[in-house]
Amino acid sequence: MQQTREVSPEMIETEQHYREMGLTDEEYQSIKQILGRRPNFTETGIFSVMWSEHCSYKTSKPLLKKFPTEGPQVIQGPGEGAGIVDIGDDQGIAFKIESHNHPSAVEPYQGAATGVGGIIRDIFSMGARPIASLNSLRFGSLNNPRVKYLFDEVVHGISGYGNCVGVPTVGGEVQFDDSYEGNPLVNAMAVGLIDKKDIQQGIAKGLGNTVLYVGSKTGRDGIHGATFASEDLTEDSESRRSNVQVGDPFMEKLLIEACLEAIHCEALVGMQDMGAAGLTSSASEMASKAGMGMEMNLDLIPQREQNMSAYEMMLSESQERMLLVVEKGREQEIVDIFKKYSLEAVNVGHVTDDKQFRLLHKGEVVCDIPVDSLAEDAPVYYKPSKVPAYYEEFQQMAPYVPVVDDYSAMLKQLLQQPTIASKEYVYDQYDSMVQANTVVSPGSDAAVVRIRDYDKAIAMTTDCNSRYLYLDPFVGGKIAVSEAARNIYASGAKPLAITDGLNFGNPDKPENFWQMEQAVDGMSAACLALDTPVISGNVSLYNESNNQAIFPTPIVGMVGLIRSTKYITTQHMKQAGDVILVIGDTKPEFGGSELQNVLEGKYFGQSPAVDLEVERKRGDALLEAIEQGLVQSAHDLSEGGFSVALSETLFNQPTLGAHVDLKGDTTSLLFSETQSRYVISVKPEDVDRVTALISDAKVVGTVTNDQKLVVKVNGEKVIDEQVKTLQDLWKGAIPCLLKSKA
Amino acid sequence: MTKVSIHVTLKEGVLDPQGKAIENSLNTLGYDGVHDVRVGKLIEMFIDHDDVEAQVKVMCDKLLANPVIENFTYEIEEGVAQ
Amino acid sequence: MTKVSIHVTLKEGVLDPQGKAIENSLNTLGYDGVHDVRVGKLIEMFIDHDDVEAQVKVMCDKLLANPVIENFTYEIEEGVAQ
Amino acid sequence: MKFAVIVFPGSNCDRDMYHAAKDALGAEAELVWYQDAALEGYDAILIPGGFSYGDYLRCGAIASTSDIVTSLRREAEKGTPILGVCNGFQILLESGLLPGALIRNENLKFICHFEELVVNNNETLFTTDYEKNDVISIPVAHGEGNYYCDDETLNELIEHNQIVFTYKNNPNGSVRDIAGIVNKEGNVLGMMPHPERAAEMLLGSDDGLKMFTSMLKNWRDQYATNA
Ligand SMILES: Nc1ncnc2c1ncn2[C@@H]1O[C@H](COP(=O)(O)OP(=O)(O)O)[C@@H](O)[C@H]1O
Ligand SMILES: [Mg+2]
Repeated sequence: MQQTREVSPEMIETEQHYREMGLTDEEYQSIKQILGRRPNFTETGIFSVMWSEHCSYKTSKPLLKKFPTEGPQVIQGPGEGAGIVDIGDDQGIAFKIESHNHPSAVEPYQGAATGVGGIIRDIFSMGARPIASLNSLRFGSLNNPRVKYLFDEVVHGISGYGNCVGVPTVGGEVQFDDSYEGNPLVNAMAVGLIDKKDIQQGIAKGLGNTVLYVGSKTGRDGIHGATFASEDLTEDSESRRSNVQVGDPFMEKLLIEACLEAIHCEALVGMQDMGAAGLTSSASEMASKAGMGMEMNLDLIPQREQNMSAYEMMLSESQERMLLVVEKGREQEIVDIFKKYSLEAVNVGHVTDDKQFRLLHKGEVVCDIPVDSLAEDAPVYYKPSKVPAYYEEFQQMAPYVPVVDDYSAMLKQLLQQPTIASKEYVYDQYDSMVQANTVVSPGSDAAVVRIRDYDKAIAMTTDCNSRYLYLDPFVGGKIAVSEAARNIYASGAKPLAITDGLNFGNPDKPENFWQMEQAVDGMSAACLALDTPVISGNVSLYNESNNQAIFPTPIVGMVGLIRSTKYITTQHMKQAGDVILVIGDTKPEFGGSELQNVLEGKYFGQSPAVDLEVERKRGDALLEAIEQGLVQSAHDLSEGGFSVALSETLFNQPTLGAHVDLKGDTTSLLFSETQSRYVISVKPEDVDRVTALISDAKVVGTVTNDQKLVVKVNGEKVIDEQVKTLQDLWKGAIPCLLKSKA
Repeated sequence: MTKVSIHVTLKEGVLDPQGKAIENSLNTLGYDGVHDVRVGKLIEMFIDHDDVEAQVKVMCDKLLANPVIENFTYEIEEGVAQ
Repeated sequence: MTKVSIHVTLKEGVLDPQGKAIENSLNTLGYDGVHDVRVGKLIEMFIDHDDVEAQVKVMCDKLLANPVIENFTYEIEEGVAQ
Repeated sequence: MKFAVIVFPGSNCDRDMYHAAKDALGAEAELVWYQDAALEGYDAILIPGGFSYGDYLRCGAIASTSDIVTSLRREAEKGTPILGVCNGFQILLESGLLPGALIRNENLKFICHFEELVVNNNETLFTTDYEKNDVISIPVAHGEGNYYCDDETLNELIEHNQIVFTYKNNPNGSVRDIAGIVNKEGNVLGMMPHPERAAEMLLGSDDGLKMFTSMLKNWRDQYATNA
């Protein structure tokens, strides 16, 4: 039986074992000062996880402070399991994004599955019913067999977990770039619906109140711990054991139903899921937030394995567990609710008023720490930052001028780029319709879910083009938020707020930290301009492989409100005879573009520019036109530019085609990635009203019924293709890459 | 032609939600002496090869078992003709 | 306490998409002597009971195998103590 | 008319089914937790989709051993209309109320999208509002919807006109493109596609609603006859 070998407090200090747990010399010294003595083994472990970046945000905190987090629509800002925005009728929408990058790199199926499970728990621990989830994925090149395996298993894991818990997976994004080769990104976002009066907090109020443990038993899952922490392992025992966290979506489904029943019981005081650092973080945060302390008896913790130590129990990341605080004397009411679902709610401790986090195990006090030192008072670092040399070089470059000779061939090539190609292979594996509220399933700009019993709906999207952020993290940060907003506007919704998933490299490298700073500044500016405050988020650092950081990837998850289901708009053309308009001028902007990738195999130069005022004005004008019933379809222009966007509006509409007539530089008109543009279609009789509302909308062509895409520039036909031909290439690209032998 | 049976099982310490659900269900049905149920895979195949054992090992390592969470054992039935 | 291993396999004639997929990928990986791959379940458990064999049979009939598509066999390891 | 929607641990289309019966059809409906084993007093029983018991072991297997299935059998014998969708279909097969089995989709993946179905038999309690050979658009969402039975069973199904729905473009490999079957007596129908997800145009199709209206009409007719 493998067990953790514990080292004495003296040895932890003299042999500097705390370093192996991830604590610095200074941090160890300040722990000694806080306690007035040396921490024992369990306490050192507890400090190490609570002071890790994941729990304490010690390096990102100063940056996160810059985000605008307030607005009349914000009911709950950052700080709880999830943020909540107001959607009227005394209802709120709770949402948050979370990364599971490193677990997914090791065991992609379980890593992705437990990522979905974790973020869903954040939602229902607020008292909200999860009504949708999305995922934002980044991988290396699909030509690499390991990447194919990661991609397939991640998608399989999301599908396996999300489908089983009965939360529709309604949208997301998948992008491929070499920088993610050894370090894929798996970010999952969950969205929940809540009646304002039901909002819960993760708070341990009330002296003497009872702490209940609910859900799966605690095993040695996810304790990677320090190398010395395991007994000398024979090779055999090493190969027989594994600490990988495995998800149990069935258990999660039971927890969802039971917890959402429990919130209506007045005996419930507070509830929090056990996420990273499991029992340690949930318990200490709940106590700290309430200004109280907590005492737990670890002998009472339901355990899956034998002889678990206090250290192991407190650091375990076993999934599907919740911690509840309940009024003393009324435990039975809660216990009975869980019993209905065959779940045990176990009394493991109580709330104290001495602000200490105290743990008993086998009759001994194994931990006695001031609780605030674990949560609110964890250290904060201001890291040095430095402008990277590559950035200065890129800024000096002359604008990149691509040369394209066969426009049709280029369009076809672009449609087959895995980042642009249809993601049907992915989302067909997700149950996108369970709960019977999904109005717009994956395949349009934003996903739309109606709110039952009301004539309203919400739109959701995740976006981040990290190539622009690599070229210019400040502008790229602005674009990430703007692009999300564009998708929300195009679906007929008013943008409400965002959640951010900050995925970066090692922040100890000043160049990486500079990228973080710039990206956050850019995002903040856009959030202010677009009136979409940040209400929740997640930080994942140290995403590197071969000592090379990933592209800065701050994923934006945005939610918007569609004020009537009549306004729901999709990207697809609707009817022959409709007039096609483009909103916004096109400039020759190719830095970070898909065209640059195809022609050069890398990204360099300057990212496209974005004017936030224009962005907001156009979005609002488009929404106004939609709400006046004037818009048949709307699609934003992104990777690949106008030609790709126009093609996408025709896909899956088997009878339609489009003829457009443009004037200017062909390569720019077709492939430039100038920001803040949309392609829309309107009925002929509405064109004047639309151009009056949207001042920079210009007529470019008409929807036809010849099933062809025909583009003329300066009077010359540059593209003339069957839509079916384009669609087959676009749909077939990813399945084809997966099948091909590398 | 040799018949090979491969057993793929979860490593110790890995949660087996399926095994747990089956155990609960068996207990509910009244078989209460049943415990520690674990579910694995049984992969059977026929192989034409000179060195079946070497081949089976490689196949398990590369494809049939996931070394991060699974172990495997195999049985080779000598001289089986289908 | 007795350890029991139950093998649940698909009946002959029942299509096994998983077995076929594994066979294809093994063949693609170059193991071309591999054929007739079938995937079944291996259910392991411990039982405290006087008549383990009788109990195992009933459990298989009632729950663990679906007679429409599956067969089962079992092995009982006498006198195993964990 | 009063519908029961049975809820097992892990059911996840129970509310969808409930809303289809209650809101889209306008009938009475109640969610019945699997431990409240009484099924008397309902005019029809709906077994919803989802992942009862996590789909562990085999889809529907563990649910089919619960006590409520005993009541379900009794109702089936009495002639009460019973509709099992997706996981509900799997439970009906595992409990022997319908013949055959469902195995993993041929491509080994979960699939979720609209499929076109052909109404092969419009003479059941559940399908009289359709025309024979109607093509209807209803979503599928399953990983194990590949219907299997031996030749003898298949011949019987054909002989007794028990194949109610077939896929126009078979998405999962099922025998004879089978999407849904009914028992010989005609009161127990199981199908993989989800009619409850196609009960309003806002969600893309209301082709599934006719299953509910058929049940209602046939119940009224029977009620009129008995009265
Ligand atoms: N991982 C995924 N999960 C679910 N849906 C996805 C995923 N990736 C892409 N999609 C869907 O495919 C469609 C196209 O995605 P994308 O090209 O990223 O759109 P856009 O450029 O408008 O943001 C969207 O509807 C999106 O939700
Ligand atoms: Mg878009």
